[in-house]
Amino acid sequence: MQFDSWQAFVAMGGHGLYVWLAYGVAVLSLVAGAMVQIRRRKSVLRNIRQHYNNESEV
Amino acid sequence: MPLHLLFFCVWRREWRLTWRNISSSLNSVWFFIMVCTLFVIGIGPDRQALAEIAPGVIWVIALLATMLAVDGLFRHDFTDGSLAQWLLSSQPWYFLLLFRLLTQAVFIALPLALVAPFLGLLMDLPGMAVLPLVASLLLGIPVLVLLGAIGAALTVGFERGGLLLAVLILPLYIPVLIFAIAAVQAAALGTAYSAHLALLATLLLLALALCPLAVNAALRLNFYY
Amino acid sequence: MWAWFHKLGSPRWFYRISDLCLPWLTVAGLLFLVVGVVWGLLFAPPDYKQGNSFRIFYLHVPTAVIALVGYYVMAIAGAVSLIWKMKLADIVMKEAAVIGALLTFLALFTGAVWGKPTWGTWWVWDARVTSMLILLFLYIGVIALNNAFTHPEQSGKACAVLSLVGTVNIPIIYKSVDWWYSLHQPATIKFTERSTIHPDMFWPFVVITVGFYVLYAVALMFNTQTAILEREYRTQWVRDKVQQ
Amino acid sequence: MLELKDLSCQRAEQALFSGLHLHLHQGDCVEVRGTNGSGKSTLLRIVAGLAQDFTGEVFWRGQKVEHDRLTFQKDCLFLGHQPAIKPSLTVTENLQWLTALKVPCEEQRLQQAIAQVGLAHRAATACHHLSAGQQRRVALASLLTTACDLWVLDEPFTALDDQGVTLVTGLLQRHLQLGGIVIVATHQRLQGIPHSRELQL
Repeated sequence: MQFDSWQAFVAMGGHGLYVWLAYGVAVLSLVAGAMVQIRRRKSVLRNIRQHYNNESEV
Repeated sequence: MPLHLLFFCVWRREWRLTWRNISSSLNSVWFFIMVCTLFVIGIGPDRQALAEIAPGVIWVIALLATMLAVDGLFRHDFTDGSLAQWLLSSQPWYFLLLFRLLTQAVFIALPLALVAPFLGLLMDLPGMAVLPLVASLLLGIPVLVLLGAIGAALTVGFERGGLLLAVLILPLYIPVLIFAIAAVQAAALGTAYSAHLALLATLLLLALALCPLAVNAALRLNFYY
Repeated sequence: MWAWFHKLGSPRWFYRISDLCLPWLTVAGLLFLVVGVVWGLLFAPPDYKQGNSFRIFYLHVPTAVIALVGYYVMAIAGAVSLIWKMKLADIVMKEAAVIGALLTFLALFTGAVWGKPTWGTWWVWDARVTSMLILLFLYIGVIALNNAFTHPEQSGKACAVLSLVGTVNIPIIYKSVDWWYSLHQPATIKFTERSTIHPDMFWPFVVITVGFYVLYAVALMFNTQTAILEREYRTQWVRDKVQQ
Repeated sequence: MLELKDLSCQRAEQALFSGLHLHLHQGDCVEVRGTNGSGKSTLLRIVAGLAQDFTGEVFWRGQKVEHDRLTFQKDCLFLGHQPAIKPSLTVTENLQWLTALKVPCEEQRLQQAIAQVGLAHRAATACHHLSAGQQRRVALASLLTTACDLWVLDEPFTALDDQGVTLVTGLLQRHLQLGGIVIVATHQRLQGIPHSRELQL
């Protein structure tokens, strides 16, 4: 372990802001990207089912 | 039909079309001059500052003027149906397109290259850099026209395709811009600039060889239906 | 061989295959990523000059590498869809463009954040970062062109042509930007070319890169599946799958 | 001469036509009939080689068109909705260009064709001075100056007056007698063409 204490780990030898900013934005954008795609999958499925229902009623 | 005859035939047609509505092809020259003066007004009349940025400013505005000129290259042909006849011709499509793009490149590059020395004067460009500036414009702008033709062919179906053309094509313009401005800046400092012009010439040859293929593929797209 | 190749192209076959391996790949990818990040953040030694801010290297370089590889994946998919008129390749290309653009943005952002402690400015016009910015513009160009068309087949072919033209231009752009950078900047340190890298720093980088590659494949497959459902909703196999 | 094998084309999720077979010999004329949006123009574009979004094959003189597109395009002339005329060019220049795209012919033949379509007095005027009907006649003049066996005409009668219609019918008759083939998409029945087949889409 490079850091002896939890505070040292967060402070990252003074560069904590930049390291956590980079990693934070990276994790956030990956998670956001995944969420967007999952929501897109759900809306596509909903539209398709709706289309099938309309077709079956006609 | 032998190629030289085909070239002469295409040249004569493009020459007539350009000459008969010369005012629309001169718009790119007015644009070039006006935006240069805008830059001078924006940056201020300090001669020393202007001289330093003159090559960059002149070339970037020439690039934008070329892009605006290239935007409507195929649109009129598409709307009045003559683009279909181009694609259905029995002449080899590669040379037909190549000669067309070559003549358009000459008709767009010449006016801008002729005006550039006066703009160099306007922006206090060192005297020895004027000739390399004109040479770099004569070598660089045809490359921009050839690359822009690909974008124009892709966006021929859209009325306001100009903005989309910029988004598609500007990244591809960057190498030409880099080599051309480097040539003019080297000349302004009095150092050798022939290497930069040689690189520009290679880009021109590469574009001449490959662009017609891409333009043909892109044009045939618009007749997908 | 030919039949196999066209079988590969059928969306239904692709959907079944990707359904099988998606869960495994996601788990493997996340595992690699977490192990790599923990290793890089906690156990790898700090850089003697840059200190701990060097740890952003483990994020910036993998995303940059995969962003560039992603462009070639997109161009190859475009070429396949143009030459063999394969609908699946057309969908893969469009999804690869979106993922690639996200990765390029990520690479640029981490690069900028990394530049602040090391050079004191948020944006440094280094050759590598500048060509990464142009790569982002190329991605944006393909996405803009894709959204401009109404018919999916037509936009597929147009994007294929543009991505192929982009691929021919990427080496030229990279070389000319390097040349431009060395022209204006006397040879200062290269941004990411770490000639000799300490093995302790190298292994977490490899693990993270593998993690990113696997997750790129997972994202591409998942998005392609969604696009297949969207486009093929009239076929019977989609109907059965959706109404299960 | 011309053979369409199992041609099918899909448009906006429903099939315009499918499994279409057509075999044409010298002197045949086909009228493609159908309501708007029934795929008349698309079929003509497929035959001419413009459209790509179709399945099936097109054979010309027993040979697949894709293999040697240039010779097919030397024999086939396509007239679309717009007359492919540049407004700022004169009638002669436009006709010269349209012919040069196929096989160039000498000046005297151009003037003769212009006279035949009734634009002799307008040969040197720019086309933006001409009416739509006259511009259509310039495009029709290219039928005379190009030695194409296959004519693919998409609504050639639009904007034409009565003399124009008789002129076109006359052109078609002579072309068929000389052993040419005509595929035409029109709304009005073709009078005076003896045995023209009809293709309903």
